[in-house]
Amino acid sequence: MADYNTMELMIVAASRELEDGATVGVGTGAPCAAAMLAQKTKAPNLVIMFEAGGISPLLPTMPISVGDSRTFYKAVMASGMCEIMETCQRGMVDYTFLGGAQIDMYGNLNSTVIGDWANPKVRFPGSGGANDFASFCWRIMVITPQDARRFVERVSFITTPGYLTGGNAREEAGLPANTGPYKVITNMAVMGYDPDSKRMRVESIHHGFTFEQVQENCGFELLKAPEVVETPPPTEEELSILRSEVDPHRYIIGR
Amino acid sequence: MADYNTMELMIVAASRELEDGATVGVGTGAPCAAAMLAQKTKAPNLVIMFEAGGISPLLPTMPISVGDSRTFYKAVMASGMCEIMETCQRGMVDYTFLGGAQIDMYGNLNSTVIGDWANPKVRFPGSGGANDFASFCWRIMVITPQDARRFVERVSFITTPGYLTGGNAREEAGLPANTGPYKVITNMAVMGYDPDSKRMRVESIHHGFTFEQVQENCGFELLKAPEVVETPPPTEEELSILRSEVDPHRYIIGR
Amino acid sequence: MFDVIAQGDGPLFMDPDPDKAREFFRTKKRAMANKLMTVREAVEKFVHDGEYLAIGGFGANRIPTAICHEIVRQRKKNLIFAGHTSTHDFQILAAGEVFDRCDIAYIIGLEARGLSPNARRYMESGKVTVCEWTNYAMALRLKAAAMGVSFVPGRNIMGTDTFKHSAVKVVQCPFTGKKMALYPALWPDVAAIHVHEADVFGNCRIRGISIADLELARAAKHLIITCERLVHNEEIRSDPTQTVIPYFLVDAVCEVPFGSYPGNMPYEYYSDEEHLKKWLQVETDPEEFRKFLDEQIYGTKDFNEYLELNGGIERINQLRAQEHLIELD
Amino acid sequence: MFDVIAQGDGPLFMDPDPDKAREFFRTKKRAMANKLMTVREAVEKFVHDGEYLAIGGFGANRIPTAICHEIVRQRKKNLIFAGHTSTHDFQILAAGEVFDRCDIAYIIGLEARGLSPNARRYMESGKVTVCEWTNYAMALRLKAAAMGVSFVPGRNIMGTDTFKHSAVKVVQCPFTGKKMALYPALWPDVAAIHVHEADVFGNCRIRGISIADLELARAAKHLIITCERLVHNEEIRSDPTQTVIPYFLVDAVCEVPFGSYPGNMPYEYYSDEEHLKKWLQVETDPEEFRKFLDEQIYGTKDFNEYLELNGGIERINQLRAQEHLIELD
Repeated sequence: MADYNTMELMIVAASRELEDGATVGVGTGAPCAAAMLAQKTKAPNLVIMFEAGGISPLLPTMPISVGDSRTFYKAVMASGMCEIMETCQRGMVDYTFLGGAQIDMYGNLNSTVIGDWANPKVRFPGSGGANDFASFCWRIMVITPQDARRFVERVSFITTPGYLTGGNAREEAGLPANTGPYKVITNMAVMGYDPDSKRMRVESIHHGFTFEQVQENCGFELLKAPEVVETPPPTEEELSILRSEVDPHRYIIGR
Repeated sequence: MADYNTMELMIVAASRELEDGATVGVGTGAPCAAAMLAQKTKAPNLVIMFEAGGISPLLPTMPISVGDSRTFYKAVMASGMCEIMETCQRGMVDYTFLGGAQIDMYGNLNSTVIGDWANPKVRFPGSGGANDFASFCWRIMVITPQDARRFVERVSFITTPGYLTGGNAREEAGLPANTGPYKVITNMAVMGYDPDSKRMRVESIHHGFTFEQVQENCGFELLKAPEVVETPPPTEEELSILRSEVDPHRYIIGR
Repeated sequence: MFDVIAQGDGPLFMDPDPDKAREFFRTKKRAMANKLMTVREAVEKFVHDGEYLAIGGFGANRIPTAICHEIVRQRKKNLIFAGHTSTHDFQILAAGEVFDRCDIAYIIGLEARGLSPNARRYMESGKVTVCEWTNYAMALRLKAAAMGVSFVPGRNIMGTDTFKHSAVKVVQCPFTGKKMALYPALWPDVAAIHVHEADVFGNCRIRGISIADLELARAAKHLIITCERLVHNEEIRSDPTQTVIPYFLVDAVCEVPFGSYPGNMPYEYYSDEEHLKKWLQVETDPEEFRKFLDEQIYGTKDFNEYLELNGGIERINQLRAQEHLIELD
Repeated sequence: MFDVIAQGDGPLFMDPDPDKAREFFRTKKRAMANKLMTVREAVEKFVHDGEYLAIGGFGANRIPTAICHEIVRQRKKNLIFAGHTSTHDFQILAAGEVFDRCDIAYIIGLEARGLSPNARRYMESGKVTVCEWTNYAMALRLKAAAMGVSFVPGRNIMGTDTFKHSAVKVVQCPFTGKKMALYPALWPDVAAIHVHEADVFGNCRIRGISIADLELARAAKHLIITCERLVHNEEIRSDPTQTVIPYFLVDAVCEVPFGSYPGNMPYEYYSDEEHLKKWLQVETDPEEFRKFLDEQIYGTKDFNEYLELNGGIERINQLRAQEHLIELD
């Protein structure tokens, strides 16, 4: 079996969730690396969009900002934020990849505050485009380390909507129908959501980890998918492309 | 006194209503000629906009269409319809010049049907951008021949809002505050509106005509401004510029 | 529910539900595929009887004339037409009687050129169900659809008969108490737009004014592009700032040089005013007009044949000179 | 009145009444006048204590750095800031503590580079009253203002705490019964945008993505443009398709080459990541940061002096090479 680190594992696992010919709104870092890797492996026609306006660039290097010039290098179009978000709102964007300081069992994300909003213990940046992407794109994916301080019973603040309180709460709140959290990719497992309760459930566990270990590193009770499999490990080819073509300077995978 | 025809008279009278540094949304024909004449006489900084997107062109010849390439020849910007109409809706456009098959005492215009709407005797084009310009621009100007079949008690159909039923009806209907009909320029007179009732009133009468003649060629009772003056006739300079620079092929003034 | 203060009684031909539109767009292909086809194929494939059609450009400026002809030639019927900023395009489609419902902002007329006798007869015949709007109103309906919401507000139309015969609803703004006219989103089933340059995938460039085409391209469920010339994708990618329609909105790309004729194509050729005058003249006699249509549209196999009938490249060259303000002797 | 189903309890800092905005725009000058001035003059003239400020670009990409510095240098105070798509611009303004109210979509962070310790301290100090939004929400608020209406709808934000602490109102669409979030129009008192090229009147060209700047330019009551280079009006008129901001929106034009430094300027120079890292490092020690600010902003007379301090043209040339993917030895 190939040797790889946690970040490489997460990026490879994430890249496999993107099918050819899909559209994805991504941020910088691991999401962008996963999308680039997917393009160079199984999804050559994956269409990458950046919230500031870049559409389908030929990314020469990893962008530092979702608005920097790499995000529209040899792009098919250099547009703007409304263009991107409205393309999402119209239903043309399949996936988005997000992060956050906290996530709960319904996939709600917090990137605003820890503690009381009016008197925050820690202030974070806020939504940025995350709430927008998560409201409009069909499927939300999250890449984050498995950690009980991140996977919490209740996020301090719902910055970005997952399934809210579960069940049909998301659609009842007014968000577009049939959208929502899809996968959470951590260093230990890939999780999805129960179709009825919309609670997070473990679908595959990475080699070397057990369900119990995943549960120990999660602040809420995890469900299990009807069949929990072992995540196929990264292949030599995936790792090689990731290391030599996607992130040769190890900006992301070197962390 | 110079010799001139009816159309020349109307264009010259209309051009004088446009002050330097103002913005005006115009159509083709007489309105465009009036705006061009104003630019070449008293209002060199008059900013002309066309509904399809042309902003402040250096008009090389009279456009045939409000969307043809002349309307953005050496323009400062070639934009689109929303750009123009939203510039108007924001309050940045001072004047618009309109026409119509019928006009009533409150300056309402009909360019939709004669007769019953559901079963029209004559179908006309409809609003086009007229309703939009008339809703958004601060002051509406109309150039039309003085004719009792055009100046009617009630228009068959209010395509484009004037003061509606007069008084505060326009603002009460929801249209932007302090906008409305400003002048009507005919071959016989220049008319404005009573500030309270919002009824049309004669303000100046062209040389050779009397108030009675104007009234005879109008299907409703005209009010008189506190002071009704004689319209200063076109000057030699105005006529010369109109004939040699604005409309050398006599497309408009030759009719 | 919103408290609706007033509403027009015009028919709403299309459902403004954004979730239904989303379900469609969810299935629309995103991959970059070669979409090159003939005008005939594009119309066969994407224009269906009974569906909602919108045409780009401004009546006789940057219009996809070949598509309008082909819709008539293929004798499409019972379409619903977006009659905004339309002049010669409307004249062609009315000649073919291809639509029986129409959202009206501007129809029948050809601006300063006068009214189309035939289009007027058709609209006065009682064969067409109509709803009244304004040019900006229709642009706003497309904008709402392009944004992916069910309506956007505007401050026009209120108080008029245009409003009464529209499908606008007036509400009070909850922030200001002001009245706002709400325009329902319009997702046309199919639209056709003529552009300067496109690649085979459908990435497009337009020079000059865009009219309401950027909104239309995003609102339309299916989009047919005709272009003056194809360019390579590398050319598109060399300056992505110039792209105004991204390929994933587009279903068909047809290379149709002089494709806006007899309309004006900015920076390319001016409108053929003599030919447009001929239409208006011949239309005064319905019998003559049938013959004219047979000759010009039904009897031609494609747009190139129509161009040849009307002077071909020689005529185009004259119109090129006119466009560029060059006096030919 | 609309039936409002739900509403956020965040403060609305600006009046969304379109008629009040119209009264302002009625008096705004439309004539083409030379608006060239220095950054200092522009800030003195158009940025006033207590007013609402918005900055164009995307945080460290195509930002009007010189204007941000000058606002700090002139010790403006009690501003209200539009904290959307902001990163380094926010960091500068927070360093000067020039605002005490803030609409938040994205603040404090510099994307992958990490959080600004000083900006975080300022935002956690209790000195700033805030309202929560999202990046698109702020873009929609500017879009509503640019359109001249009091709100536009969106389908995001609902159901979240971001919504609860916003000033959004949720209503039911009268056409579809669907819930829609309504965003109140935002007319900033003043905005600053950095562009590639402008003429002395303020006609502007931007290469690459426009972010939310086209909406911002139209929404702002006063607009300061900084540009990489001035071009003649004849150049602008030679290709009006390229103009994205027409001159009548603009109040001041300042020629500031390298004006987005240390941010990225597409097609010109890449961001100076070393310099940005220095900010983040020095901010960890408040005392050191005061000295740094004295040196870099308060102690420099203008942006050119700041550029010189940080490597001048030589450094810019390295960043140019980076932008164009040219490997220097």
